[in-house]
Amino acid sequence: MPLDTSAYSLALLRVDGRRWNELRRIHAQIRTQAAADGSSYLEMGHTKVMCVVTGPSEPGPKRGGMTGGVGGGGGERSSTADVSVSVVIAGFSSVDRKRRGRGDKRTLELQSTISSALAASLHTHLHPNSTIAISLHVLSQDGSLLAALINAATLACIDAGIPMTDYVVACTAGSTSTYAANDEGADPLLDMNHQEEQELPSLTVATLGSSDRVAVLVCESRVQVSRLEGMLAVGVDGCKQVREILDRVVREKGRRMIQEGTIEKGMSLDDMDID
Amino acid sequence: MPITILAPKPVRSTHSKPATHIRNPSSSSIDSDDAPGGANLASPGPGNPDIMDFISSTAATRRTDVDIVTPGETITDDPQWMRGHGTYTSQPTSSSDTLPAIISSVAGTLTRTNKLLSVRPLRARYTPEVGDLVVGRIVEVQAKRWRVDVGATQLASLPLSAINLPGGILRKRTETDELQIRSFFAEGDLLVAEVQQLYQDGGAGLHTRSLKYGKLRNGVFVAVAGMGGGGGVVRSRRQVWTLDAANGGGQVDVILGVNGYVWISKHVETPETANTTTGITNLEESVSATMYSSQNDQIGVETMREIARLRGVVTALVENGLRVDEDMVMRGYHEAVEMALLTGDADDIYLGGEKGEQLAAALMAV
Amino acid sequence: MPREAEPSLNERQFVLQALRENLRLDGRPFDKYRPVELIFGEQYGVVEVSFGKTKILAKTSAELTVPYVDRPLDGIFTIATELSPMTAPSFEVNRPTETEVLLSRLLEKTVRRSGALDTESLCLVAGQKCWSVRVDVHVLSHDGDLTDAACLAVVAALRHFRKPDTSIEGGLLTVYTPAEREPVPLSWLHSPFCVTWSFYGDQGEMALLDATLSEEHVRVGSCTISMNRHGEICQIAKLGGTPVDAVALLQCTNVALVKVKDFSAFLDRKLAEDAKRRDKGGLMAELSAENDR
Amino acid sequence: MTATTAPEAKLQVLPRADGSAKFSSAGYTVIGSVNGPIEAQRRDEHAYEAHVDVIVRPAAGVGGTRERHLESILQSSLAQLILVKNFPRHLIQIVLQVEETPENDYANAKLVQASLNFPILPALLQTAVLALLSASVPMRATATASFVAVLSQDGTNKVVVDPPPRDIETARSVHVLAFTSHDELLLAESEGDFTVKEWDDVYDTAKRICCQSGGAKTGIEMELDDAGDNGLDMRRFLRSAVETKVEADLHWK
Amino acid sequence: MAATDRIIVLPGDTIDPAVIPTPRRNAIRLGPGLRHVQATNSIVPTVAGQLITDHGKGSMWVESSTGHYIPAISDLVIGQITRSQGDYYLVNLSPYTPNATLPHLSFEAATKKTRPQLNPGALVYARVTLANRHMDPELECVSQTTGKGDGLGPLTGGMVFDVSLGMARRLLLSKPREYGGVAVLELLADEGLAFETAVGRNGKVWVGSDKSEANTRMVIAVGRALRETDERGLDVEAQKKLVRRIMKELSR
Repeated sequence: MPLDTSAYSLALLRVDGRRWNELRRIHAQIRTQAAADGSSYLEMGHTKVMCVVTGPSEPGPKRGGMTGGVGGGGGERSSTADVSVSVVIAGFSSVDRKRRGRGDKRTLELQSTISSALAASLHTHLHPNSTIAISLHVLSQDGSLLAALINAATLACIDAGIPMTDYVVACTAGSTSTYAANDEGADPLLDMNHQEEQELPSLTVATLGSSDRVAVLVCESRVQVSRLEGMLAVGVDGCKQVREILDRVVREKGRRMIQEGTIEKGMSLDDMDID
Repeated sequence: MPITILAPKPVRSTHSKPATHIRNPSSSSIDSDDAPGGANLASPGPGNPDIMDFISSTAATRRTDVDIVTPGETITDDPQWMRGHGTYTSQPTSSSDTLPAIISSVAGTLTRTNKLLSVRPLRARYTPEVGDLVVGRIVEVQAKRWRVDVGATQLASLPLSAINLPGGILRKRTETDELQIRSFFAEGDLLVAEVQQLYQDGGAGLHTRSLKYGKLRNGVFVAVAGMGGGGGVVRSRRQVWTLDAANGGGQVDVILGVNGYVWISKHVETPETANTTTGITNLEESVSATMYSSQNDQIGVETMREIARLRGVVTALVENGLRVDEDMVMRGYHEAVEMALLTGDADDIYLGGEKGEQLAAALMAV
Repeated sequence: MPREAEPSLNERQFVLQALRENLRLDGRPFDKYRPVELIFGEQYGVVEVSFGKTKILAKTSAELTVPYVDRPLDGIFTIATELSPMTAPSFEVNRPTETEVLLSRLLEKTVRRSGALDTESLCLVAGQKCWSVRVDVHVLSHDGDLTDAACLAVVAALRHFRKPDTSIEGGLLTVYTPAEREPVPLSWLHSPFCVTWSFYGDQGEMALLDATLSEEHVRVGSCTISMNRHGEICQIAKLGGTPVDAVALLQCTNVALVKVKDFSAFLDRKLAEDAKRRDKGGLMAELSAENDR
Repeated sequence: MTATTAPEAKLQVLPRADGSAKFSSAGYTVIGSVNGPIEAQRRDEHAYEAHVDVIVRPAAGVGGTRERHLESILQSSLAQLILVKNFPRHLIQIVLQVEETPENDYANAKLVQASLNFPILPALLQTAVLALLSASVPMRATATASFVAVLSQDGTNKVVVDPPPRDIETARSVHVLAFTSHDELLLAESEGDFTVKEWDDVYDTAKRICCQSGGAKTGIEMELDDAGDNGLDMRRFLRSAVETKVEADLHWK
Repeated sequence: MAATDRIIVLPGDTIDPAVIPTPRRNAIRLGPGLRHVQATNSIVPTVAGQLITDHGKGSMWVESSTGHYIPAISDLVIGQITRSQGDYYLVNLSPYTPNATLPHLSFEAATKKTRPQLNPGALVYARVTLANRHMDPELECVSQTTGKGDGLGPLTGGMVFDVSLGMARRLLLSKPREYGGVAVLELLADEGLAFETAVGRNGKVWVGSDKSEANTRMVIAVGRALRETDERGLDVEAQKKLVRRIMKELSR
């Protein structure tokens, strides 16, 4: 099969005109749903997802079925909040318009991954006996789906005011080498689109804030082990960039809320350092 | 172990790859935070120039905007401060930072009480405090208490012992009361109550042992954001007041629950206000008759209209990011009445969309 | 629903304390597997693998069927992992738990998506007839590290399996019974193995291989790395959990490669032993040549 | 594989189950686990007796109606043996995993719909009984089972025990009979075309296999003077399998 | 003991009347694994195991060492607190079984104010006071008569190891070495190791130690010694060898 991406070696430009270390355009908003506790909308290139967070709240007497929750809920009172994630992939989000049922294992795996990744950063111990329900909707897919979902979920949790250690930010990285070719000269690539994901080895990395600590590492393609280090390094660096971008979105929203007088202005430490 | 990621080796040796020259030499080490090569972004697409504006200004430093702190941001590593809500201290386990720093765990504004630093989130669920006036909804009836949704992270509880029983404040609680617990409050009932105590796990205990509190009827419920942060209802001097509605609407009560739940209802003369001279026994008897009734009184069309208008004012305030307190609601209400008069139709109570923005703009201008 | 027993506070604290002192309850070093046993069944394609008290049975089967419409040139290959109450009473029939879904996805990615089995070779007549190869994974006893044990069992069962021989002459497909012609092995391309690390500590700074069930209960995260002995990563899955330093993850991968080579050599040896045992009349000479691949 | 292999059994093969057994006979290998008495789910809870849950899982493919049918037969038989009244509101869960079934070298069986029906029933029952013994679940008695077919050969009908799979397909009728250790008929399932006389023959044959030791003696080990040239004596087999296990467990006594 | 002395019974076997003890004064006491069938007035085993008769005490039972733990009155057990409900702790004794109840005040010198506050997951050493097929078991951590704990109560620190029911029974015999053939604990103590144990009839052994130094290693060693003795069915001689090996490993 001839690879479209094979043209890379000629101009060092990728199919969509990016260089090896370029992210696609990230557009993000928080507070998109007035009625929700927290919400966000995020685009990474043409991958578009939205997220609504409900909670932390205590479920009423009727305990519904939980999906992808960490920690056994059951009827027992738990000492930490449950993070339950549901991912709905719209049929129109991809070209093949494949419908995914409720029991689709790939979706269940996504849910479980997002739940477990966020639960490690969220301060769930502050909200015993409660549930944080994260509901994600995929509107359009063009690669880096898991990364977009994690980023959107993080933003929505911040919007909901749920305490967390740091942002959980994610992006993808790939390599221009195919698994068969053990060529030393392959370049790592940042932020894979759908076409690149189909043809080249890639992985999804999520880090805790701008640290080098990896919360999620998912690689689903065959690749030489020697490529991993480069891909991981590019991915971790990409996460740092994503964090900057998301952080700006949050700050901008906060600044606007202060301007509008919705919330009171805070103080700076400089004012305090006097004593 | 120092936490550093090895930069990918120069991905292609310069000899084998003539095209390398297009790369900034400094960008070959992509792990450095400030390397311009690390921050390359795709050219902005169409639309959303405002977002793109600040994205492209990547070089802007974070520390300059002191207004907002975000999760993971170090507030200070000065040991003189103590950490409050919305912050955590870094574990000094990792060798890199030996000083335990205070780090924000939410996005919000920094506040300080003496040596205590806390971050008020931009928005969060209501966090109860003792003395708060709240509006709540019964979600579960247990043997000796009700579980009440007050918009907090956990359900509040209202013990049977913390309500006024029909037949007098001094009456003793009996087992019969336990058996007919549903005759006081059943699932779905709305009530106004005060936070009496906070439990260890953060849940609130309520009471309604005052004639001000109790079951709600004759009105409409609105849920907006409450005192967790981020607009909506704020704690103020007065959460409950009665106003004379325009257009012959009679008197209307407004209850702004600190938790962001709002109740707007027709004002009903309670014996307390109607006849203050009545003896205490008399009063109690008349209270018991209506106290736990779930039946609405007759409400005139004019009153209903004005209640709806007030509701519109509250939602318009929230939609446009304005505070909800007595002053804002009253000014908003008068503004809305006047806006309706201008259009020549006093019955026009719709305050959504553009009209809401218009209202907000008028309020902001004053 | 019967609840899975949670470890007591004493156990949690003790296991963690021991790990901090570089000790495991069964006295193993952090990077050592429990004794691995692999027994082939009487029939081809049946194998029982045990890692200590974890026991897995895998059975391969094949039947003739029609290829999928969208993939007329490919045979069908499925891996079925259903955890029954035999594994633990908390697993119910027909109600997949998270453990089951993740196990099934990992095997799918490791063995099927990595192209270990040449599915094109399973196709007999394009768009009309193909083999449907199925591996059923039965967890007989669960004492941790299901993934690694199940992966070894699946790969072993597939490599051990023989499907009936076929021939096409003049458009006529003949499937020979075992009595007519010796069954033939599957066309196998590479052997991937899973290596699962479990992480402990606030920063996930301690990493164990082949955690037992009680160790799995107290871990803060895990990472499954699938590779073949040529150093090709087939899949990596660190699905959330406490963040772990990136450099440490790279080290985990390097150790994993060593373990994968061990698994690979171990399986080759077991297959050769089994072939020798079955080789009564020298018929198997050609087949063992296949095994050496 | 030949069908005349002697039965083999091993108890306590699964370290994490309350009781377990692996049993192979006539080309069938079944592994069984027993957990219980444990808490029953609300929907299975019975106020006065334990719920006996039997799950049969095929080696390959998903369980279907055949397995459900086998489960219901086994469930009602085993509930007769277990002292269910001892554990009200509890559950005794028996999972039977088929490991191997005899292969017919002369046909390519449809594996997803493996011919898994009556011929496997004795192996399943025997495994279940052994696993229950291994789990020390209180029982009224033990049970033994056999599979008998009536074959039509050269115009005469012949009663054959555990025939090879090839013959089962051509058999006129097949029967599964199980007896308790009190010589009571516990289970009788028949399929095919047969006369009452034939059934009586089948009954005698099966009874000889299942109850050869005659009336249950005391636990004192029986001498090896059984003249049974048939060799197949399920009751003695069961006893020796269990004795091996008990002796190993109580080596310290 | 010679093999011929063994009477191994299976459920439903007829017991030779000769071996049934005939106490002069009172009725025979039937232990676990036996039942009396009214219809035939006979004693019938219900589980597989070795029939033990004690002519002196007029009792008989079937010794078996496997299966799921079934609570019996006055058994000493190690339970895990599931949660607190009302005035009781709910305690789990074995996996997948209904919780037993343990009153908050059933501890030595416990009053409303001084009672131990136990979190979910904490371990207690307790005695079964009620075991009944129709009711959930009840426990106590204090003797009703003396008001003393006698070693019962919360177990702090240490580690709990799972052993077979038979092993737990052997360890609880009055002289484990002589009657139960298990000497590892004694042997390890003779070697100078200082540790505490609590044996639960429900197949759990808690091993703890006061010494903070190197105690983790030692507790692990004790636990492994117990498990190996149990799983591999070691006799006293083999246990001696095992202890020598473990001591050598520890000194390293």
